[in-house]
Order: sequence, then C-alpha cells, then structure tokens
Amino acid sequence: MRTEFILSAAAAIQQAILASESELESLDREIGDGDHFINMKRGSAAIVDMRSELADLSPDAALQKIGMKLLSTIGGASGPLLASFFMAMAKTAKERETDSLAGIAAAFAAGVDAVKQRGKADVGEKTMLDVLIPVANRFQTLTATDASRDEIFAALKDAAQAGMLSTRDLVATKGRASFLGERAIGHIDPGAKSCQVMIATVCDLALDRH
Amino acid sequence: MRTEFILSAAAAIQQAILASESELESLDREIGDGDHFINMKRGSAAIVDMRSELADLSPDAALQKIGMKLLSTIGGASGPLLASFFMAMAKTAKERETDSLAGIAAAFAAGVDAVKQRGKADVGEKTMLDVLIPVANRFQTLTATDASRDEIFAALKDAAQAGMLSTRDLVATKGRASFLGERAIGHIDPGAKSCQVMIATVCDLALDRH
Amino acid sequence: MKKFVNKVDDMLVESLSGFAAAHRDLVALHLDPNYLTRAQKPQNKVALISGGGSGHEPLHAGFIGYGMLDAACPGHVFTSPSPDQMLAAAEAVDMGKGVLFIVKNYAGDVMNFEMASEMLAGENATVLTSDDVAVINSTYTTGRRGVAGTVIVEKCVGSLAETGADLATCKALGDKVNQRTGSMGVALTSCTVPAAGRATFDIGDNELEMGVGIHGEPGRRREAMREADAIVGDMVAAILQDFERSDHKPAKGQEILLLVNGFGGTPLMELYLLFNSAAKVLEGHGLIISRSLVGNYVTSLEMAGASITVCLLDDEIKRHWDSPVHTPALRWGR
Amino acid sequence: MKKFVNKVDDMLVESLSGFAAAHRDLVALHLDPNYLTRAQKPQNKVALISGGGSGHEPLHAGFIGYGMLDAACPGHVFTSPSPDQMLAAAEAVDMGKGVLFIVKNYAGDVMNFEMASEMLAGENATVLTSDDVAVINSTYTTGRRGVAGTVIVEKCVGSLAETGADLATCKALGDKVNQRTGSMGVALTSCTVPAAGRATFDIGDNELEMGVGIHGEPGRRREAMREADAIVGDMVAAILQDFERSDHKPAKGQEILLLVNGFGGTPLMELYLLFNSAAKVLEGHGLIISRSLVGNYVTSLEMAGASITVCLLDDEIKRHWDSPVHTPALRWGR
Ligand SMILES: Nc1ncnc2c1ncn2[C@@H]1O[C@H](COP(=O)(O)OP(=O)(O)O)[C@@H](O)[C@H]1O
Ligand SMILES: Nc1ncnc2c1ncn2[C@@H]1O[C@H](COP(=O)(O)OP(=O)(O)O)[C@@H](O)[C@H]1O
Ligand SMILES: [Mg+2]
Ligand SMILES: [Mg+2]
Ligand SMILES: [Mg+2]
Ligand SMILES: [Mg+2]
Repeated sequence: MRTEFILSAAAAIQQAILASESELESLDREIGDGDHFINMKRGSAAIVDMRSELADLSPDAALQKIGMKLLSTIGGASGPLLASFFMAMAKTAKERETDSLAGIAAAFAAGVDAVKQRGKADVGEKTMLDVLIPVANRFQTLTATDASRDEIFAALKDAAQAGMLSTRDLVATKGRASFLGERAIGHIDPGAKSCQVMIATVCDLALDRH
Repeated sequence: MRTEFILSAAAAIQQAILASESELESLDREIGDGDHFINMKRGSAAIVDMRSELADLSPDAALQKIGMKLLSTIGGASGPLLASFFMAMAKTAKERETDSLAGIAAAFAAGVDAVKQRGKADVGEKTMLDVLIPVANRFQTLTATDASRDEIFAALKDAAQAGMLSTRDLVATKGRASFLGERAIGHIDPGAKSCQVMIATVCDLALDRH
Repeated sequence: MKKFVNKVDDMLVESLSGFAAAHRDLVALHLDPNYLTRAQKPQNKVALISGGGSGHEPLHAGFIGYGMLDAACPGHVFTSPSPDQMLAAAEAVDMGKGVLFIVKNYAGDVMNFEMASEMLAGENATVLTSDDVAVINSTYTTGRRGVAGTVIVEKCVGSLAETGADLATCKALGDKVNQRTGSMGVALTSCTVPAAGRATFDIGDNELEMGVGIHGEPGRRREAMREADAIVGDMVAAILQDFERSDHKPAKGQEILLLVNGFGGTPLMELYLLFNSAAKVLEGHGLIISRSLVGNYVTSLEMAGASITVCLLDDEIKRHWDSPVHTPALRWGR
Repeated sequence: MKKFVNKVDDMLVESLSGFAAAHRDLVALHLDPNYLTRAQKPQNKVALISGGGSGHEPLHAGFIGYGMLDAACPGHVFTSPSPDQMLAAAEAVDMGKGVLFIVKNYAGDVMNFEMASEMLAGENATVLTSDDVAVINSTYTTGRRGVAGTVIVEKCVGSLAETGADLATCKALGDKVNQRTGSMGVALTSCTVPAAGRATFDIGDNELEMGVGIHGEPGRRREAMREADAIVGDMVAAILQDFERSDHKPAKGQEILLLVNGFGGTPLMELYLLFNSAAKVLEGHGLIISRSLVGNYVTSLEMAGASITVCLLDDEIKRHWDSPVHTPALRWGR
C-alpha cells in the first residue's frame, strides 16, 4: 500500500459519497436521524483537504492522521468508529508489511476489530459491521489462497454488497436504528451502505491500477 | 319595537352570521387577524342563549342587557363597539318611544353615534361605520318622509350593501387594517361586512313581519 | 391544524389552569371573568394590570409576580379581553394607590381597557405600548402596534411600582420606556388560530413577511427569502430610522437593550444567530449593547419568525431593568 | 426549508457567538475545537461537562453556570461532538477534583465521550442519561435514549458538585436521578436539519408519532391524531408502566417533579394545556406534583411536539432541584 494510493482512494471516496447523497440521506432519515450523508461528506472532504499534508507521510502515518482527522470532524456514531478503524489499521501497518495483499488484509482486519470493540457490536446487529466483517474475513481468506488480484477485489465488492443488503431484513440492536425495533426491518442500514460504497470504490480503484 | 322582535332578530342574525362564515373569516384573515367571524359567532350565540332571560324584559332593558353581554363575550374591537351601539340604543329607547319607525331610527342613530365616539372614527375610515353611518342617515331621512315601510327597509338594505362595498377601495385609518396602508385596498372590511349582514337580516325580518 | 387540544372552546381555560398549577407559588387563576393575580397580594403599591388576546404566551400572565405585574387579563386567542375582566382584576389587586393598565396599542385592546377605565371607580391610568416601527406613525391613524417592547415596559414599570412610586410616576416611566423602544418583526410562516383551524395567512416556501404583526397581520411587504444578515440589516435599519425621526436620536456610545424575540416556532439556535447578526449591525452604528434578552417572550402561537427590539437605555431604565424580578417567565435577582 | 441562516456551514458558530454575546456575564465561547465554559471558573469542585449534537437548545450550553454545568461541547446539528472538544473542555475546567461527563445515551455520544474519557489523563467518570421510556429497555441493545430528563440530572448533579462533593458521589447522584426519571415524547411535525434542507420524516396532517426521539427518530408507532387528554393518557401510562417494571415503583403519595418539555414548535399555551392534562392523570394515580417545569428545554429544532417527564423525588433530589441555579436557561435563587 502506498500513500499515493491512499490519497487517490480518499478522492475517489469523496466523489462516491457525494454521488450517493440521496440514498445515504434517505436511509438515515428512515431509520436514523438523517445526518449520515452530511457526516460522511464532511469527513471525506476533510481528508481530501489535507491531501498535501498527507502526501509526504508513510502509509501508516497517513492512515493514523486520517483516523485522527475523522475523529475530530465526523462526530456522531460513524466518527469514532471510522476513526478507530483507520487508527487500528495504521497501527498494524506500522508493525508489519503492507506491500502484499495479505498484509493489507491483516491491517484491514485489525481496523474492523477496532470497530467491533468501539461499537461493542458484531455481525447481525444491522450496522456497518455487517459489511466490514464479511469483507475482512473474505479478504484474509482469499489472500491466503492463490486467487488473483482481480478475483480478490471482485469478491470483496460482492461481499460488501451482500453484507449491505443483509442489513435490510435485520432488527437493529446497536445504533440509533435499535430504538425502532421491528420498524427498522425493510430498511438498509446507512452506515452499512456507506461502507459498501467506500469498499466498492477502493476495489474499483485497485482493479484499475492493476 | 317589541322584545319579541329583538329575540327573533337575534336568532336570525346568529343564522346569518353562521352562513357568512367563510366570507367573514377570509376578510379578517386578509386585512385583520382572522378572528372576526369567531367573535361574531360567539357574541350572537351568547345573545341567543340568554333568550329566556330577555323575553320578559322591556325592549330597552333587553337592548341594554344585550349590550352588556356583548361587551363581556365578544372582546376585540367589535366587542366594545357593538356593545356601545346597543347600550346607547337602549338608552334612547328608554327615553323616548320606539313604536314608530322614526323612533327606532333615532335610537339606531344614537347607537351609531356611540360607535363613532368609542371608535374615534367616522365614515371613510374603512370600518363598520361605513355601513352604520349611511344606514343611520338614510333611516332618519326616510322616516321623516312618507316612504312606506317596505321602501324604507329595502333602502336600508341597499345603503348597507353600498356602504359595505365602499370599504373595498379605501385605505383604513382605524382598526387593525390601518397597519396595512395601501395593502388594504381591494379588500372589504370584515366589520362592515358583518354589519351589512346583520342589517340585511333584520330588514328582511321586518319586511316578512309586515 | 394539529394542536394539543381537547375541545377548542375549552383550550384557553385548560391552558390557564395548567399555567396556574405549574406556577402556583407565584400566580392564582380566577375564572369567569378570567384573570390572574399574584399568589400573594403585595401591599401599598400601584397595581399593574396588563392583558390582551391569548396566543402571545408567556405575555402577559407569565410576567405576573414580584417586580412586574399584579394581574393579567387573557382574552380569547388574538382577541382583546373584555372590560368585566379588567374590572374584576382591578378590584382584586388595587391596594389603594391606584391601578395602572399596560395596554398594547390595538383598537380592540384600547377600547376594552378604555371602557374598563371609565367604569372603574378608583384612580387609574393607562400606558399604551406602541413600539412596532413596521407601522409608520401618523397622527390620524390608530398609530403603531404594541409588540415585544411591552415586556420591557412591564419590567421597568413593575420595578418602579415595587418601590412605592405613585401612579403618575409609574405612568411616566412607562411612557418614557415605550417612546425609547422600537421593534420590527418578520415572519417565515403563519400561525393558526385554533378556533379558525387554518393558517391566518398564506406564505410561499421562499417568502417572508417583513414587518408582520404579532397576530399574523400583514406587515410592510412580502419579500423573497434572503440570508439572515440581509433580513436583520433591514429590520435594524427600520428601527434606527424610526429613532432618527424621534426626539431621542441615539448618539454614538448610546447604551441599548437588545431583545431578540421569537414568535414561537423559531428554534433558539436561530434566535441566537439573529442576535449575533443584529449585535454586529448595531455595534457598527456605534451603539453599545449593554443588556440583552433572547427567547420567546411575545409570541404568535407557533409562527416561525422573530422580532428585534432596541431600547435606548438611560440610568433609570437600566436600574429598573436590572432590579430583581420573580415571575414565571422572567426571573433574576431572587 | 426557511430558516434564519447565512451559510449553513457557518450557522453553528454564528449561533454560538450570539449565545455567548447575549450571555457574556455567564459563559465564554472557545472555538476550534468548539466548547463553552462558565465566564468565571469556580474553584475546588468536580467539573461537570456535557455535550451533544446541536439543535436541542437550550440544552446543553444554556445550562452552563452556577449550580449546573462547567462546560458544554456542541456538535453539529443532531451529531455528537468529537473527543477533541471534550478533551479541550476538560483541560479548561478541571479543578483537580476530576471531571464528570453527563452524556445522553446515543451510540455516537457514548463512543465519542468514551474515547475522550480514555484519552484524558485526569480522573473522570460518566453519567449516561437514558430516561426515554419509548424504547423498551433490553440488555443486549443500546438501551434507552437520553432525553428531557437530562436537564434534571444536570441540575441536581450541578447542585451537588457545587457543595464540593467528590466525583464518585456526583456520579452516584446522577445515576440515581436518571434511574428515577422517565420521559415520553410525541411529535406532531418533523424538524428540518439545516444541512439536510428537508424534513427528517414525513407525517400526515392527521398523524402523530408516539415515542418520537429528540432527533426526529421514529418512536413506538405512528397514530391518528387524537385529543390532548388521550395522547397524554398514553404518554403518562407508558412512563408509569416503566416505573412499575423498575426497582422504585411509586407508592401513593410519592412526590414527583413533572416536566412538560416543548420540542421547539409548540406554543406555550399548548404546553400548559398538556401540563394540566398530565397533572390530572398523575394525581389520579395518587402521585403528588410537588415540583414542576414547563417550557422548551430539550428541543428538536422547530419540531411541534412535546415530552412529558416524571422524576420520582426524594429529599435529596428535591434539595438539589431547589438549590440556587444561575444559567442562561434556568435560573432561580440568585
Ligand atoms: N455500536 C455500533 N457499532 C457499529 N456501528 C454502529 C454502531 N452504532 C452506529 N453504528 C453505525 O453508524 C451509522 C450511523 O452513523 P451516523 O448517522 O453518522 O451517526 P449517528 O447515528 O450518530 O447519527 C449506523 O448506520 C451504523 O452503521
Ligand atoms: N376604531 C374603530 N372604529 C370603528 N370600527 C372599528 C374600529 N376599529 C375596528 N373596527 C371594526 O372592527 C372590525 C374588526 O373586528 P374584530 O375582528 O372582531 O376585532 P379585532 O380587530 O380586535 O380582531 C373591523 O373590521 C372594523 O370594522
Ligand atoms: Mg445519523
Ligand atoms: Mg379581528
Ligand atoms: Mg382580534
Ligand atoms: Mg446524528
């Protein structure tokens, strides 16, 4: 993983979030408080704005800085969760190599673990973790096989998509949608959707760069 | 004038006010505060409700009681004005005969004078006085001629109608519509309208009773 | 219309009953005729009575108590109360030093209080408040409307009355505060009178009513919605222009009380934003904001909108503004 | 969307600036990271810090001052503030006796305050408020939301902290008040988050949302509009049922604090009507309303609606509720 890729990913994510405005907004309006798009927009803009500060950093330092920045700009539930993700990923990236996809997968998994801890949540609770956990698992599994780069990223996109869709039929037990009980059924979780969008965007970028 | 007629008039006025709901309401919404219909409805209902108390009174005593009742039930601008009208009319009715139309016309004129004094207003200020003053004048003039009863009441209806319509093109200098300046032009004054409705109702009743 | 109401006809009395129950340490409710007094009757002071149509809460009943009113007469929503209420209230609170009526300048209020004043045996006087600069003053019309500045008048005269000042002195202070106070309001939405059941006026999604009255009366003009600073700029300009035409043009360094008053449906967040904007403009004119009040004090039911009020302070007004007050809606110093 | 705003992105800071200017005797604003503190730093007491998304004004900044909070951290509208704000606030107000965070129980607020707490060098603890009975409690979910009862927690703990009590004692009182407090809200209209520019939820002209959250989150159910007594009956029943399931079932004669809280767009007249209605139901259950508060304290921007909060008093809570408080939005006794 190179810092340059991180910066390109940040720019692409910002565009992808902006392109998902109406979907993210209406999902959080339906089962949350309607601010998830605004939060994600503010966060991704803040990262793109610090592009020049990040450019000269090592990938792990850049990830750490991104985490800190998200922590102080997003707020809400997604702020500390995404911040925890990046800071944990940074920590692993610093400790071990992330030149191989396996190394990146391990860092990603560490990030997801941090989200689980911070959110005291797991798969099946109708949160972003319903996307993050299956993707992390698939990423680690596939990088341990001889699957091609293309196969891996395509599979991650599929996993993200499936995870996102899986939240539709769940009752939420964490986050704001948990207050809704049965009424949350039939609605996709906004955080799951934004994570799926971000993961798909990064996968596409990685496939392009091939 | 007999108390029985006063009671019939009160009942007929209540019906006529109720039938004018949408017009009175929208006029006061346009150039006032929208409560004129409600005020008139409350006032006329209160009089009809005290019908049994009034039945045994002399006409002047009944008019006085009606005035007092309106004073404490209508409120707003129309309350003290209509109350002053009835109380002054009662006073004149007590002092002189009201068996002749000329006597009634004099009592009516005294009532209108009281409204002028209470409202510190005159004709041309876009108020109920633009109906009351011409009607009072016409009433006194005609009862001094040999015009027939039918002619007189028909003429009073016309005068009320003309007076009411005359308010449309006026700028208000009294009452709530005065705050509007030029913007009041094009709208009929709600108090003028309700007075016209009441006068027309009483005239119709008088013509019927003929 | 969606409102918390049982029967519309019972609304006023149920609301007054709730008010009296929630503040039973401060106020007492009397029904039929309806008026409210302090829970404990003070002694040997001029009795201050205000009143007006309901729907402007906390005005007036919310200002009953030490340092402000002795009684308030609530009319139906947006409809002046009637003289029997004022007479009963006056009888209940007169302490032998006379009664001062504080009345917002509307034809209905003026005439009803006037009749009460005429019928009242005891000594009495009236202060008419007329701070709304939206209506250009003119001698042959009804004159300006009384709006949010009424709170400042009630507070200052209330303070003075508490010192035992006589009726004429109290009236004089009320008139002075009124003359030194100007207000301007703007509405973004209409209110709905419960008994009417529909909005008092129609207003587009991108319109505002500049100079609106507190009953939803139309104002100076209907305008396109603009940013807050532009709206505030026009409101403050109207107030300052009005002062310019008066006997007390404010000099640079003049201390003022700035009141940003919500009409009921505007979030506090926006009221403070308006305060921020107004303060900047006024300070730009060399005025010094030495006292401030922000909140919903003279409302128009649930109307979205706000008014800006500027009172030109002097030592006397400042002293009476600062003195202790203990009412349901305004309290400090005790 | 019609709001008093210049640029939506500047709205929060402009509003905070206006708030700080209007109350400069009481509060000081610090920007970037954003937090507010008392104008004068007290000494030798536990520092109370609250915070949360903006749009609930006067909560929390309106409760900074003697007898209540030491600092507040405002997030974007309806969005939890971030840990850097809490850290800066804690650094500014810690007097060496530790910091108590008072946090409404929402995933976002909890996680952000939790991270601040972990990062903070000094001694600190957290009281989570969770008085909203609309959400049936359950151990494996996020639990109940913190709503209007938060004001009572902040007031009582604020009073205790002022006496010099230590951190653990302050936390214990906060937890106790929270446990003895239940709230239920109902919305008649939605609010509009300025940055979103459209209503958070759609609701019909004849519908209400029973159990709504203070961010416009859906509640227990969408219902047909009914008369106030019927709505209040259900709200109070929900609160009492919740107490029945708890460790402190109220006995007949139990004294309570009854808070009727407006969400921002409901006229005071209706809030008092709700108070009247709720008081009757509660007294019918043998409870004694010995303290009351009616007004807009924990709002949802301009949402029309209200919540009812019942706090089961004991001598300790009563004493701390009654003690002097001097903040922009709550003031008595000094
Ligand atoms: N405890 C949790 N664990 C994991 N994810 C969570 C948790 N709570 C909330 N989320 C995620 O956060 C998303 C909401 O984010 P956002 O709208 O930005 O914050 P908020 O809910 O504070 O308004 C939810 O859709 C969900 O995916
Ligand atoms: N000074 C006045 N003299 C005569 N009539 C007046 C005066 N002021 C108001 N009116 C009449 O009262 C009517 C309004 O009555 P109403 O709506 O019941 O009271 P309010 O204006 O207090 O709401 C006006 O349409 C006008 O005809
Ligand atoms: Mg959200
Ligand atoms: Mg009217
Ligand atoms: Mg009226
Ligand atoms: Mg949020």
